[in-house]
Amino acid sequence: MTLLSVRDLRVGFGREGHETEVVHGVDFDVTAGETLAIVGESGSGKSVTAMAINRLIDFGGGRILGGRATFDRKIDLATASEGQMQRLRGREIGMIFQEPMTSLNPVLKVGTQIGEVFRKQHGLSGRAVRDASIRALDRVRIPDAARRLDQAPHQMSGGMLQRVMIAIALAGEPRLLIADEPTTALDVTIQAQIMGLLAELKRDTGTGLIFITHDIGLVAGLADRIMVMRGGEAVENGAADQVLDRPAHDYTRHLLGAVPHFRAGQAARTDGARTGQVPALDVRGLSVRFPVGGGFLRKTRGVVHAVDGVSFDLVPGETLGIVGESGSGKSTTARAILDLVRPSAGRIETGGTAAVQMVFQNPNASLNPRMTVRGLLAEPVIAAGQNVDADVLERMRTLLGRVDLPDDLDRFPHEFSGGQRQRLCIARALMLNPKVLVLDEAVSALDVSVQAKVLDLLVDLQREFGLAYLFVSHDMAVVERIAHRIAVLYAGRIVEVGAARDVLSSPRHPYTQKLISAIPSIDRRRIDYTLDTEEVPSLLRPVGFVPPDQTWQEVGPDHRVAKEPLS
Amino acid sequence: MSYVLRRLLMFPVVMLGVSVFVFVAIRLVPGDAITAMLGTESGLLTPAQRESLTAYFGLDQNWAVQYWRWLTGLLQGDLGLSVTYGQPVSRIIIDRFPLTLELALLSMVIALMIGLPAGVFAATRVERPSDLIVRVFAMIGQSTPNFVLALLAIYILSVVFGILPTMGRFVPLTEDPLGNLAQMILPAIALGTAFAAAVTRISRAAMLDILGEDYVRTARSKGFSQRYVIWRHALPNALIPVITLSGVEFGYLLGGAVIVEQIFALPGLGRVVLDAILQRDYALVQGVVLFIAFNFLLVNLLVDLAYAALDPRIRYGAS
Amino acid sequence: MAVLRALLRHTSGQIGVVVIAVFAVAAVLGLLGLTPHDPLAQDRLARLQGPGATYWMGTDLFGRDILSRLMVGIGQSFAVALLSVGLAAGAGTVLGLTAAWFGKLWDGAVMRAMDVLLAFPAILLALLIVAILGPGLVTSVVAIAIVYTPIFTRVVRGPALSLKTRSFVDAARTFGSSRRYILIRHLLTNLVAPLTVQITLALAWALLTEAALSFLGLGTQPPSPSLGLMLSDSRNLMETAPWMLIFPALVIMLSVLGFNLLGDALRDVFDPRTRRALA
Amino acid sequence: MTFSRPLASALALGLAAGIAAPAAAQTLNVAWSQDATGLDPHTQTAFASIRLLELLYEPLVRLGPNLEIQPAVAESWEFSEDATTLTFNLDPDATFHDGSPVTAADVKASFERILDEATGASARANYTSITAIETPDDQTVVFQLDGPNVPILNGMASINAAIVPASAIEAGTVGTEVMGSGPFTLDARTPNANASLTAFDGWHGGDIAYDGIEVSVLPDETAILASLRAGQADFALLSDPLVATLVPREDSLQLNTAPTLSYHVLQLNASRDPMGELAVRQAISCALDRQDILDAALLGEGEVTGPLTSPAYRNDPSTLFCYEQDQDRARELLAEAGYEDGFSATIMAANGEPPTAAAEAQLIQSQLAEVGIDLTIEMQEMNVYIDSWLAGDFDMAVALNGGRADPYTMYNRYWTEDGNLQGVANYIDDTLDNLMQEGRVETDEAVRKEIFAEFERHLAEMAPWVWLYTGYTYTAQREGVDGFEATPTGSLFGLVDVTLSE
Repeated sequence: MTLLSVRDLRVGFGREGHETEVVHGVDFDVTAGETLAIVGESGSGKSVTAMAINRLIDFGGGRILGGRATFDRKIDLATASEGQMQRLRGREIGMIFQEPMTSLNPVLKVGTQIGEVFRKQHGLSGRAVRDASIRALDRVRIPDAARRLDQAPHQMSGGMLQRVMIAIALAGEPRLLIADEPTTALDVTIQAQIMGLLAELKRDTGTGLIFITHDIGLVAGLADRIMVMRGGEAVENGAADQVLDRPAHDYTRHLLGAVPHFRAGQAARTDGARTGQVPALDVRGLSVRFPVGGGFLRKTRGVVHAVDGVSFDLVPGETLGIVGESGSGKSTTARAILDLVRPSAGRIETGGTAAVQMVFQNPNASLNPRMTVRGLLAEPVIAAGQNVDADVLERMRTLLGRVDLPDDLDRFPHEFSGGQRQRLCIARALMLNPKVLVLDEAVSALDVSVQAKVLDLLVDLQREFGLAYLFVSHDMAVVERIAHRIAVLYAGRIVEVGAARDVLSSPRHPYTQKLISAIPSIDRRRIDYTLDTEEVPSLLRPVGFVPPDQTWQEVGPDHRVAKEPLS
Repeated sequence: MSYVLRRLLMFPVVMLGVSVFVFVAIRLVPGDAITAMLGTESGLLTPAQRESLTAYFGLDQNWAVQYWRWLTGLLQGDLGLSVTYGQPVSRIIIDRFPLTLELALLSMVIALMIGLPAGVFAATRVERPSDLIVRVFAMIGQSTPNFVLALLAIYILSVVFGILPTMGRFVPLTEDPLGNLAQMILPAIALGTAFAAAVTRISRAAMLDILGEDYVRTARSKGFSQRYVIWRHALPNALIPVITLSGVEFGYLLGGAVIVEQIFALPGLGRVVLDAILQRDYALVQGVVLFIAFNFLLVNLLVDLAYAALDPRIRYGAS
Repeated sequence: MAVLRALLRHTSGQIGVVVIAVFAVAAVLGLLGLTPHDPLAQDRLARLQGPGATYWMGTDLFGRDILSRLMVGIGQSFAVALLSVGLAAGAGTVLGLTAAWFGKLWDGAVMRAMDVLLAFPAILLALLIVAILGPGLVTSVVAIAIVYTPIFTRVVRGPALSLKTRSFVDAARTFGSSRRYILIRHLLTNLVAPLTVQITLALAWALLTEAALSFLGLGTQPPSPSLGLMLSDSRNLMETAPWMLIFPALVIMLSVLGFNLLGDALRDVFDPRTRRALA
Repeated sequence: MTFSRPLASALALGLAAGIAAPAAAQTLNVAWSQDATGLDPHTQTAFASIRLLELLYEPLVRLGPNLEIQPAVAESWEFSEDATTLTFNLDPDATFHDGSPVTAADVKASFERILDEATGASARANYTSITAIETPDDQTVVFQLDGPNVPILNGMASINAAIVPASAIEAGTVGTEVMGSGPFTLDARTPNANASLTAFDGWHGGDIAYDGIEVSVLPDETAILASLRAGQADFALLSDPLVATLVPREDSLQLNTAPTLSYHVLQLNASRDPMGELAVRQAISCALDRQDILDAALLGEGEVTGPLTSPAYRNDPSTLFCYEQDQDRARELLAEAGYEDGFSATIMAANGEPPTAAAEAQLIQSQLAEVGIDLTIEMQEMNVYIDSWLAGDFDMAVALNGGRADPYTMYNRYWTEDGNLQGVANYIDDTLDNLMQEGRVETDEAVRKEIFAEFERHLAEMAPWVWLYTGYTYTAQREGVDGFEATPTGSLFGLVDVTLSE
């Protein structure tokens, strides 16, 4: 029986009477126990549609302009009063949000924020509330639930917080659950755990689920129906297999084709071959350690071994992908090479100071908002002591052209899109003809379709200028498209390294295998996720701890695996 | 509680800084206690008389000796003798501080009781008439000098109503609560108005930010009413900036008390300093200024404790 | 420029700009001497005269025109406010910036020194400074500047600390940009927004303090008119000549109100979230 | 006592309902703006201190309402023929607050304390002519003088010559504990805030019609006026004419004005040119319109007088040099001295001391500008002003100097060869010195009056200073308070005869 049927939904923002319409007439249905995935890039109106259903947009300055949203064939959510909506929210319609770290009240204990739902929806009180809360946390597989109740949100990891959010959403036993990009902010292994949890809960409780995401690969394993949205309209809506295998709309085809999807090695690059040149970058035994708890009058409590004896080299024209989850030390490694972080041990050989340049993750933060393009591009030249003369300006114009940006030196960063700004950063990095470019999560902040364009640009630049790339990322699909060789980083150490095709198609280290298996892909449908709750190990070691030496096992011409078990 | 421990350690360092600063500052002021006390008649003193008076006032030793003796005395709780009052400074502080403290606290209570609800109310009715009215009043409150307010209050009350709070004598709360309130309510309003305006604006701005936060949206998604969301989720977070403001503002209250006590003729500590500087009563100025600074730092420490109590991120530090 | 256009769309911004403009014109006219009457000329026949045809805002104890004296008074009070806040902003920015950038020892020293100054209630600190340097215009400027420097230091240090961690500063480090270049081109240019807001609010506060100091007889000296002095002169004449109190009080309140409104509007204009609503 | 009048309406501010005055203790509530700066009668000079101490201590003799010498601790007194010995017979009933009798030994110990330089007694200069003090018996004291000295009797009438118990002098508690023989005892005091006095029933001067005095120190004179109106204060002292003239507006309040001895003066510094030129000083004297300054600065509350201000010696000022404004003569005199296009100088004044100082400075500035003298005003904080004043470091200074009943004790410090404030006067000539010495020794009142009249004419003519006017001392009282008689010295001793009919 249809739980929710939405007909010609129109939503707009702005002052009474002259709103700007953002969702232009969307129709879809959700039946009990079924999962509807709404897929679209940012600005497609997917989140607004979701928030219109439980009328939370009313608090965000938006309004439903037209259409109907009949819930349980009884009540039209579009025209219900706030009082009616308050009775529905939490009891009938639950919701999970994207950023678990900010979705819980920082000053209230986790137990309070769960308990208040039981108190309101089920009228429980005293001991009963605490017991119900503990049961709710157990159900979402949070270990040691009782102790967790008294903790504050900031003491828990992103993955665990998202589990709490799910527990809260399900506490009211809603018949419809809306999940707005619940795993986007999480690491891929944690993401897999959350997807598994959602799948299991859906089976047990039979709730209807609306799953909103920008990653079409992700929904393949979970969705029964998929609706693709673009520019506030539903361009395609059908059964999951039908939409994935026989997409009717070319935008869906674009999402499936152009956007990088993990192909377990088939899409790896084949143009690079190590011909024994002199390495452009040679890193030997790099370690970075941070003392914790030190300072005035108190001895250090311990030392975080962020990076523990990492070695690799990089020949011109070659891209080494460094892959790992948050806390693996990949960013610290990149920053240590640029001396943004002081290494504790190890040698870094580069061909001269200006040889290595860096491109950062967030294009907005890496460009000074108050500087014009001319100022931005001129900075490296000024820093190197040269003055900005005619041929420097000429070089600026050629580089802008090369990265496909308008030749206007007087614009400010906020006048460019995200993708354009990242290309501007690349142009800036190339001002001093570096040999090596360190790219720290350079495309993860961009929209999926923009990511593809930037990656292709990078490959062209690499071929033209013979640049060596150190490409750091958590997104295996992106790394597969650009890396010649891949090094997998876990708890500050390289556990497997080698040619991209070999590492991805036949991973030999247990962690690499687990990592690759957790990556969503279009090919795998309705998988039953194996549930585990393993957390990233803490890198805090006692003072004076010396990590054991690594021993390697050669498993292929250019493919090595570390023997030590996961510490 | 590493955060609070660090704050506690800073306490003596700053107090030492304040003691040196006030010791030097008051001695840089031209003229000395003798001319202050005897006025033009001090011209009639014979050299021998002037010498004995200088010794009496302890003005003959060099600064280092004076400072060292004062500091060592300080550590044993002896703030020295006030020449103009003929009493130990500590006794003067004990007599006069309750009034200033009550004035400051009463102003703070008034400010918070008016400011906080007004701010929250305005934040929930953004751009609607009531929001505008609250903002205009807050703006006017913050732009009116407290001494103009005090002057007008006295003028209106004494001329139009013919009644006035007791002047010149402090009616302690313990003795006569009604009389005390009647005496303190007006000066507290004069002093507290600017503070109330500041609280209104800070709490309104804080509430506006918080209502846009994710966790408020989560609370709404649980089906809670706007009132519950505000009281249970938004307000505890809004208190944090308000409490921080109260810490800093308390310093201004102690300062503002100087003028309000002067106009309402209240024998508080604020006025003592004003007279003491005019009289060049070194021990008294040093003792009272140090005491006021001590209170200011103490209040700020309490603010930090409240801060830690309210915000677990501070209490447990980064996990 | 963009900020000005956005400011003029902001309601309190409009009022603030108009009020300040009116007072600024009056101040300039006053300082240039273009006042309806000579502010110092004593008209023996018109002593303590209420507002009337010749003297629109009445006369004071010596028969001097209150309107003219107010115009000069605003000029002086604005001058004191601008100078003192300028000094405080300059010192505060240098201290705050260097404290944020070098951190550890220097940061600790600067912040503790600021704590010492902040531990003094503002009026007391001003009293001591004025007692040392003797009353007068320059002293008021110095007193207010010293009192306000700690506040500017904190207003600059906070954002500077967070800017230091932004990627464009990391990027600048990777190019090898000099420390001075980074401090000025990256940190300082992005501190303009919070600084401007604090400067306008400080101007409002400086006007109040200058009036308070003159009220206690420590500010600018007779016969040059200052708002605070005119206010304290009117204290004992409240009943016989109420206009001597009302007009200066109104001018102080309105000018302070103007700056507060301006400060509020600037805060909204500079805050990216609200700017989109205005743009 | 919070409010003495019950409130008619419930006030928006929620002020408490009035509580009727407790009928038991009949207390006189007094308010003034400046509090005593110390309690040692021998060293205190501030007017506010003397006013309070006059109620607690007693000198040998005191000045009556029109400044005639009246008995106090001493019942009677007499000079020897050659006026070199002065004998006092003490009143046998005179006792200190602890009941112990006032004996000749106490008088001797008190004067020895005053003469001892270590005490730092500021009025010591008036008694240096005492060579020996004899105490033939408990009731008589004989002072041997180094020469005829009529004014010393006047000197004895000052609280700076108060009689304190010899025991207190040994114990060194004179400055901290009040043990006097005056009409009131001091029960409690919070400096610069309040004080409570109780009538001393054992006072030899007679009984007091009420039980005690509650003093409130209200620094802001508008607050004093407000407390009078609100019935919080029954009796008040005012110094600012701008406030005092508002008292009569309230029918339940009565204002008493009495001319004071202290004189408003524009001090010129004759040691600096151009003030060194007699013609320039005279020009300044002629350029000023004294009555106009009085009308503007003090709302006319005072009288234009010459240098002598005590009623017994005062003369008609119009007979003195240039007491009518004569701008042409002033310009002639300036031209005569070679300053036809004037000159510029600075004029200093103390902030708020007296309250009208700033106004007077601005009026003088504008009047002298009319004859081409360009003055810049330097307002200074009181202590800084006093330092510069004592050092004579000024071109011109606006001042309010204290007056004395006897012209000699009033001016010997300035206008005698060895006066200790010669550095402030910056002018001396033989005529002035001779007249002062003659006045000192002359015992015949009429002849003394003529000597000092001549002294006054000469001073006005030489114009080292330009005397302006004397103001009034103001006291205000509510209906039901009567019997108070003000004196030119501003003393509050008149409170002794006050009766409360409430």
